[in-house]
Amino acid sequence: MAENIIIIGGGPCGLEAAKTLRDLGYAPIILEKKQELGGHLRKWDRLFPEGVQAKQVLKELTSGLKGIEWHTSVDIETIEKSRKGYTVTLSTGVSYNSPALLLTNGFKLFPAEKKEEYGYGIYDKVITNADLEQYFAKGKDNVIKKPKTIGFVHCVGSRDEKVGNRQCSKVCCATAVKQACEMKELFPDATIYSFYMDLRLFGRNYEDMYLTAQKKYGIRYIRGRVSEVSEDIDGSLIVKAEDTLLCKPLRLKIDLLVLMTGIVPENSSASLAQQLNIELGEDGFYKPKDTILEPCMAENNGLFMAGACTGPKTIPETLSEARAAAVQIHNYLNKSWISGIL
Amino acid sequence: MDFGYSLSKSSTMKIENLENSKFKALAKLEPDATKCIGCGCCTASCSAGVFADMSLRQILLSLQRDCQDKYLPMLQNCMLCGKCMLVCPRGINTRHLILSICKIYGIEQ
Amino acid sequence: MRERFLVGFDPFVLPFLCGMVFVLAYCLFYLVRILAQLSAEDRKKFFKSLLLPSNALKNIRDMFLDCLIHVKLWKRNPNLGYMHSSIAFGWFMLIVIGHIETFMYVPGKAGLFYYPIFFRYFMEVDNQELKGSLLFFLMDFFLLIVLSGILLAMIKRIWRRFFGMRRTTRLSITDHIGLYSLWAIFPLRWIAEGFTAGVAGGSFMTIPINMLLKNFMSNPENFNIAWWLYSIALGTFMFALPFSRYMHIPAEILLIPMKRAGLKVYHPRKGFALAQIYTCPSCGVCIDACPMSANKQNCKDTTVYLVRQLKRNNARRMNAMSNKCLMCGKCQEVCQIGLQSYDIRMNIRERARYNIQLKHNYLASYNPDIKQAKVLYYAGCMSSLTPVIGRSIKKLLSIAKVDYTQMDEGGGICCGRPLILAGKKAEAQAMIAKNTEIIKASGASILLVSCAICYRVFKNEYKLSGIRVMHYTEYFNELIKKGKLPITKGNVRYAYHDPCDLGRGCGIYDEPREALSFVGGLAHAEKERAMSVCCGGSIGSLTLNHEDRKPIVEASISNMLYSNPDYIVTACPLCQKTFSMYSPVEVLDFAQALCNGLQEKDVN
Amino acid sequence: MIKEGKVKIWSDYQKEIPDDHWFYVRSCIRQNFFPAAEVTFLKILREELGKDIYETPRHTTCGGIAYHLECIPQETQMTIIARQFALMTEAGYENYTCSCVTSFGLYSETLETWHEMPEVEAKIRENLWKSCRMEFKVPKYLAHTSDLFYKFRNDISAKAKYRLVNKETGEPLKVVEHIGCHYAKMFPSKGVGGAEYPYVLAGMAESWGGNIIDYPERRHCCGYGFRQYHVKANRGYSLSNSYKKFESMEPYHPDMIITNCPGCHYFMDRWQYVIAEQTRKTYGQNGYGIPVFTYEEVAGLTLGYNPWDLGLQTHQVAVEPLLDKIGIEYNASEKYLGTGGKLICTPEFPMSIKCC
Repeated sequence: MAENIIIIGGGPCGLEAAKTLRDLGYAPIILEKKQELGGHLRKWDRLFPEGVQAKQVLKELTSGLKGIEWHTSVDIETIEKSRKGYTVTLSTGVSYNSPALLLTNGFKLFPAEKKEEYGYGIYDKVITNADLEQYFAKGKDNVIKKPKTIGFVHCVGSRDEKVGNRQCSKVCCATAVKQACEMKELFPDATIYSFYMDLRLFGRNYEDMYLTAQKKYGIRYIRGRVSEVSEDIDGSLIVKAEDTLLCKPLRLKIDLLVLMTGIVPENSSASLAQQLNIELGEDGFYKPKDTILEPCMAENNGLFMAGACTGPKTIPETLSEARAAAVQIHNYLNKSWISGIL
Repeated sequence: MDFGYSLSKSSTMKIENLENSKFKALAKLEPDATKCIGCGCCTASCSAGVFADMSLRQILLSLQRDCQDKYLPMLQNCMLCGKCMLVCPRGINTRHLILSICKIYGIEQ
Repeated sequence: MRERFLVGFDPFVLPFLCGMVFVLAYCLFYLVRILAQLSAEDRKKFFKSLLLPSNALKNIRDMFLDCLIHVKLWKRNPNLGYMHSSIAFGWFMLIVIGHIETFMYVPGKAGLFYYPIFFRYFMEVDNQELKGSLLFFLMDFFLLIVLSGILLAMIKRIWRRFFGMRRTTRLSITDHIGLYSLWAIFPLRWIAEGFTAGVAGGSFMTIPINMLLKNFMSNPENFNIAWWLYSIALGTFMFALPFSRYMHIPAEILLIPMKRAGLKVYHPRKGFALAQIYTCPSCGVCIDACPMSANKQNCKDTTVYLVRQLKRNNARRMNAMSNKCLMCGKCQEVCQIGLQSYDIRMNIRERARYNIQLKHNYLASYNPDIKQAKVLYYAGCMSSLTPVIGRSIKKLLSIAKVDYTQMDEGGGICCGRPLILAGKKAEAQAMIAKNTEIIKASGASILLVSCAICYRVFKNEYKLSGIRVMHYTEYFNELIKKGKLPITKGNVRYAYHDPCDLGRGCGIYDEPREALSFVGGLAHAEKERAMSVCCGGSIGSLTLNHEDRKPIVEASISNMLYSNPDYIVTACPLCQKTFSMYSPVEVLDFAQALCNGLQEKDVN
Repeated sequence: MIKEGKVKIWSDYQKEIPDDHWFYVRSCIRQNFFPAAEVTFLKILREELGKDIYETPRHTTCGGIAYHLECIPQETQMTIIARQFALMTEAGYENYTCSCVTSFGLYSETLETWHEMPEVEAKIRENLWKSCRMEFKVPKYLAHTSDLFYKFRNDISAKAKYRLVNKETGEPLKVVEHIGCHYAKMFPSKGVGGAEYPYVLAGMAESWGGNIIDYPERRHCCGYGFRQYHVKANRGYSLSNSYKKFESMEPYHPDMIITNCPGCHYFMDRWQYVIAEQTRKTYGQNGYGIPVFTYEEVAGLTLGYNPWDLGLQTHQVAVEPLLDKIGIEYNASEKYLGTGGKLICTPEFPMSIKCC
């Protein structure tokens, strides 16, 4: 009978790893906290750089799960390490054994309301990137009604020690560029401003996206972080920032402000780390055995991790890591059997 | 009454109902006007910059924010030598951009 | 021969007659207008030149060779040359012989425009004579020549390559009318003369037609529909002529003496320029020649279309087309009529209006401290972005032990050419004055320039009496020939690119080649010297953007790679920088290539 | 505006404020310009709420103005504060409350510094011993006096005779609350409601019947800024900042401004006159200004105290239109009477702004 491998987290990473493990002859078990598989991908409409439908990617990932066991709405009670591997016990009392454990519990979007001065949850017309994706997917929103001026704020909850995240979230710049272009498509008469500190568009074709945003869509990039947002008497927003390239403070009146919330560790990471004795980085993400040579392996034997639980990643990066982790688990088990550990 | 002090003018650029028509006309005349990434190569290599203030980057940005009055006089120093065109990483046609600005905008005396 | 009709008139001549009168009136009006538009000084110059006997002879020779024989086209492509000269010269001869006949037989009718043209309708043969049949033969012979030309013209519409042309001009509506009526004139004439050949006489072309017709009708000579059609075709052509490319036929007669008088273009569509505009035959040679045509969509901005827009006075298009041009001068070089497109475009640019005027107030306070030396080196703005040029030049100068100093170390005043190219001649004068002051104060006897763009302006616009302005290709060639530079010939092959401003602009083709031949072999480019292709980076173009230039640069590079050189060598920092972006082989500056040929011991 | 969002933030920023037994220190500015405010504070706490609050004439300035003007070094300023703490320790109190927001900021800063760098605290103890032969305990609780009124806002409301509503229409008054910068901007967790949406005054205003207006420049400084005002060359800048605030609140037609900081109170009140002189512009209705109050004055008014006992005659901007609006009874002829019922003097009234 095929060996069970427990995967904690049923997002793109967990799903892809499960498929690879199944193809390698294992019987993966996905444990997902949420009611449905797919993770954050469920909340997204289109993916940069080409604007592929997230739905399609999700469909691809969640289909063909034959030979994979998965459980959603799962609450893990304990995880125990034994000589034979790991035992995961759920709150329902059910427990699973596995010679190796793969953590793919992903990330959490920075809660925008923590950046109080931007007034998310207080001012009507402040929304987040995730809200905007929902709008793109559904096509309607209570707040978005023919905005004339739209602002995008990069680095909300990223590169900001005051809210406890010094790190760059890596994917928000590209998302902001993508979303700004999409908004301009929807509202061609709108003027769109993007407030950035540095534009960190690192991937292939991302610079083309940026160029298109400037040239085709006329998105106006303002180098400067938004310092505060307030509501005006007519309900529009007043945004204060400095145009650091002109060395002048500016005050902008806008109809819609989109906060590009960053990527922070998932809540469960800390407790899982404690139970499994994994070291966390200063940023709260798992620390792998070696950031360059062994990014998918924990210090402890038989414990693997992949995807955004070890830091912000794009979807293709996550999927590659998922496959890599699966192969590493396979190699690890083969080696262990040969040496008779298991 | 003279108090010996008075209200000072705000340095804040207020971007509300921005006067955009001129910039739109500029972008139509020279589409490269929207392509600047603010790297400053044009300013750094400027031949006229050796002798006087000249920053195409700042001028272009000020046009986008409609606060060009202070910046436009710099344009008058340009010798149109075209070095900025060669160093621009975005390949902006800076000479035509400068000529187009000179066509569309004016300097208040 | 004697007249068939005593009245000597038939209504069918009216279409022709009206057309003829219209054309003559139109041409006369524009002749007066063009002359009136000239400045008094130019007008005087023109008439003076016209009256000079040596000039008159030259003018007549040029008119014969250019207007009738189309010598330049023969040089370009014999098929194209034959096509043009057969029609032009053949038609001319038909007219001339027609007049001779009229003078010979009915001198009284010689004053009527239509008589020589429709001679074969109005006359009949009374007795055979040798003189007459020779004329009959000549008339039919030239008709045959013309018809062969027309046939070629038709072929040209579908098979351009046969005439060595890749692209030809898209014709306007009036061009089409003129073209089809021109095509129709001679076959109709052939048929019409065939109808009357029985009574009016004819030769090997018309007699067979007449014999053929006699099989169907008894008296074809009384059937004048063919003459009507012939006259209508002529009339249509005449009416279309002033509004079509065929205006070049009369206009060239004016342009030839005007050019000889040495007039200058002072307005894009007045006076001398207007004469040129009318003379443009829309042949489209400039389309293939234009480096911008590497990108198909630029073809519509070439000189031939500029001329069309100038005729229409379409200001928006005129400006756009003139601003787009690279100002490489190639179209002027290949132009059959020598249309001064460079000057016309400069005139358009100079007329552009700007709200912000460039001032350059800082020039007054700039007083560089320049060491006294024999040679004053001016690197130019662009050279600071290609430091290899300056370094190589300084190395060569110090090896040759030249007493030199640099004029613009750490940044100097621009030479002024970029301003001139942008149509800002007055502003450029300030630069020219300042640089002149600096150069004169330096006490140098040679001004050494390493940028072709600067060189052209130093040479043509500066007044530096007593100071030799030398491009570094000239100067180093001289040094080599004097044995001052110890260089050896290597095994590498260089393809030398003629920068537009240096080659076509200043006529320097041989010096750089000669100098390079001392350090290596020369690989020919597909088109070189006066025919060389602009690198595509020219600051002459105001509106071509980076991405628009790419196909132009690539086409120019492929021209340079024609015979697989090891290096492309150029003598202009802008060409070097432009080529380097896309060239698969290394692009060297001229001085760099010379340095490569330096003997080992001197390098150290 | 989503109220729940603010409520959520307010609930995140609540601080522990002890119920009773306070050692009290006054504010330099208020003692001089609005002395009745502090008197009212003590009166309400002691008489209306029955709390134990102790003050000693031996206490001095906290050194804040001199410190922020860079006239004295931090070490000196900390030693002055240490002396105040020593007075508290001597008196046997552990809860320290100060009337001034500048002081509150400085106390917080000092305590935080000592917390992070115990060696500094040791040095200051040594300084204090050498200079005054005194010793101190660090206070257990530090509160600004507005925190106390915030805590007892509902008790005050229960005893109130008037509410902050328009007596004609029954509509709540439109209240601008202005929090001193040093109250929470330096240490958001030390202020009720945090720094972005402070609740300390908003809570009082709501409890007493008013309606807070949230205008764009709500967060902006009143303009005092120590060096901006005290150096005359910068004074125009100080004025400009207040002007910015008034311009921003103007469209909302506020009825009154409540502040919790001596400087803010003073400048928002006085600058209205200067702005009126320079620009002919007034922000209240019918040529009046917008009256500016301290929270004690507002509490006193709602409790039905005589406006002239609250020192409202010392305000630049006339308060009478507001008193009329609420329906508070007052005797206009008593406005400038001294304690003995004798007319002290009637001030000269400006032309640019109506002052009754």
